[in-house]
Amino acid sequence: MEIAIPPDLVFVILAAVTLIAAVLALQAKELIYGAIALGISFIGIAGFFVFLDAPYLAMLQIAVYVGAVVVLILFTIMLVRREQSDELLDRPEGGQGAVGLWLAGLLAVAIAGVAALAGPNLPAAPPAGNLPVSSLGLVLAAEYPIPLVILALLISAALLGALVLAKVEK
Amino acid sequence: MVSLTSYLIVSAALLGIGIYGLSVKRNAIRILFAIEIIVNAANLNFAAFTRYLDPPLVSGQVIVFYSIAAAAMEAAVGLALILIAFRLNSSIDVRKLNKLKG
Amino acid sequence: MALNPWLTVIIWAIVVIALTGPMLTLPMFWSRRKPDPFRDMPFESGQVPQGEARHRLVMQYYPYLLMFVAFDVVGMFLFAWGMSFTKIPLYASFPVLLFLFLLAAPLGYALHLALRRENW
Amino acid sequence: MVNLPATPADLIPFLFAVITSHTFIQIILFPGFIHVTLVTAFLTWYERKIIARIQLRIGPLYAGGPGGILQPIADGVKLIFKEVMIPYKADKPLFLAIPLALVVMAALPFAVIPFGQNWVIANLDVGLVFVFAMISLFPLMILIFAWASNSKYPFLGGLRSLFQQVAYEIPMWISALSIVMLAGSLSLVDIVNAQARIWFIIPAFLSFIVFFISVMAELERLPFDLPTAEPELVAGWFTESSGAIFMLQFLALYMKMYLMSSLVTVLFLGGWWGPAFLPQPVWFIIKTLIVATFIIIPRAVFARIRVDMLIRIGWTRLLIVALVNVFLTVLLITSGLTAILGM
Repeated sequence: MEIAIPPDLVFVILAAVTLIAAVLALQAKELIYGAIALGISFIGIAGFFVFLDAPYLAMLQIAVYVGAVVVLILFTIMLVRREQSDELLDRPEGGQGAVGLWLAGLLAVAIAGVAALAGPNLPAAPPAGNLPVSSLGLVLAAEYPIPLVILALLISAALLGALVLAKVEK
Repeated sequence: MVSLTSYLIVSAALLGIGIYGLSVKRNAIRILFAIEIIVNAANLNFAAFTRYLDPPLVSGQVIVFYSIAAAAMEAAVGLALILIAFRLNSSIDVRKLNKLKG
Repeated sequence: MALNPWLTVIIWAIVVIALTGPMLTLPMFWSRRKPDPFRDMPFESGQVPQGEARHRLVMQYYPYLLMFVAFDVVGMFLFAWGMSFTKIPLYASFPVLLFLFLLAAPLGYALHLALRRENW
Repeated sequence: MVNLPATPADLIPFLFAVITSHTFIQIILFPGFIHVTLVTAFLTWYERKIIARIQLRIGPLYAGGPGGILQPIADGVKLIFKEVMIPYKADKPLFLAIPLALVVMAALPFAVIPFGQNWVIANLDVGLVFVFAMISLFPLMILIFAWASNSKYPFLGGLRSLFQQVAYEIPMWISALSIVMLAGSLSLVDIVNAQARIWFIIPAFLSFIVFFISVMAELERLPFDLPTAEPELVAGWFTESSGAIFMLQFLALYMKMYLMSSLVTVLFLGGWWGPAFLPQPVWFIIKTLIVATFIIIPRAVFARIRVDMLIRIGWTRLLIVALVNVFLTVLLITSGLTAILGM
């Protein structure tokens, strides 16, 4: 059975889900809903990774971001949450919202414009299947040993710091 | 096939959303959300460029790998900091965390 | 006949949602729904609930969550290395072993805290 | 290749071609939906029977068939017709959506579980990580559900469930790492194919033990069933669920049990391999049911342990053993013993 689903359609749906969820993450009244929307946005990005022939990255994205970081965020929200104060905290003061919107919109439009102008000169996609999953591990371990060790130091330092910060004081 | 430009536009839009959140929000957790969104926009760019080079280069995926790891640790430390700030100030409004101001 | 496996996964997800969704939505139509403050009360062994339900958080296990985030990342790195372990020369695996060795320090510290303090 | 129908007259041949296609049969019938729900329903009956036997009772008896085997269907029909109660001030959309999401999360990994050489819905090249990624979403869902029901028992149970699953996920991953190193692939089909000569339970026995204990804890089975401890927490995180919501959660939990049993079978017990007088999927399901039996039996035998002990065992004992096991596997492979064993 061969069903031709236009890749553009899937792409547009994915992009819409990702972007709307990202906006909701920042604008939802309840912080918990914001965190859930953030998780959905991360899953959308994972969908893009599948599209881009990087399934391992997609799984990493889901397991690390949605499975761990969003859980941590939700738990922290439940620790620091107070009824009704969240909404007041997030309302922009005065002209701040407009300025932020202008700044962000200008930046996004500028980058998107450059990308669109450069569009014809950008390379077209080579056929899929050139990036087998195992090559990722190969390159990771064989070609980038120093970043790996630096990353170990980074994780150690961050974990130690976070543990010391979160230590229950008596 | 979807062109590289569309990925770049999606990524630029995500970046814009993130910058908006960073510049407007006062709740520390929302600011963390905005940072994560920006990191994801960058990751998307790396993955897209990796895929569209001819022949494809795996190094871009490795960079995304490191970036995800670093962002996860950043979130862990950031949330621990927010927790401490809440315990000391009983608020996570970043504009009230100005005790060090001279 | 080979469909892209990811497309098959998506079809499978849609099938699951389409076939289990009715189990949740259909009972809404035929089940009797009469709002009653006593029946809708949260279950507390017959007592009237008091106070906020969402505030009893155990702070004491928070460090374990932080460790989880760190070791999630480490686990994914180890999988990427493990699937190509037999394909790369042995000396290329030494950085990964060093990586594990370096992570032993925060793990040891965390477990030291966990074992010494009775609270987490 | 099936052409989309152009005229109404083409519709019937088109539908026929779709229904008889291999992908459709796989998704709906055999490794797919009907098989998964049937075996899951069977598992609920099977568990009640086994526990009853151990405790010198009889168990389900009256619901038709031999030994009351239609009991799950009776339960399902009863639950569907019950009223769905939503507690006061609960978060309604989340309260209704999470049970469905739980079922989808439990069912999605079945797409990559190979029930036979050709009986797999989608042979992803990152299959194992896909399963783990989907399983890692469970604590999140349970936390959100516990928060949404706005009641104290579900919230406490949900938090316990979160910490327990978080504590045992990492040992589970790292013990599965040695299998990945031995097989040299993340695809579950490749992993089973690598066990044609010798099952991985022999070279990786230590990781089998760690993995099995972690699976017990992930499934919240008894010595580790703190999140649903009846004496203290009524029914844990699903105290407030009723009717169809409860049915979906129950379905998701037992589906997850079937999933984890089949994962143990794939990783350690040689998957579909067995003497040729039975077809491959039959061997697979027999092995899976044996694993499920060993997951069920402790419920009738052991007592529960304390929550801090539980979490501490996960992080101190199992994680250390799993990490040591990685080094042992490195030694095993580099010393050439695996070549002698014929792998």
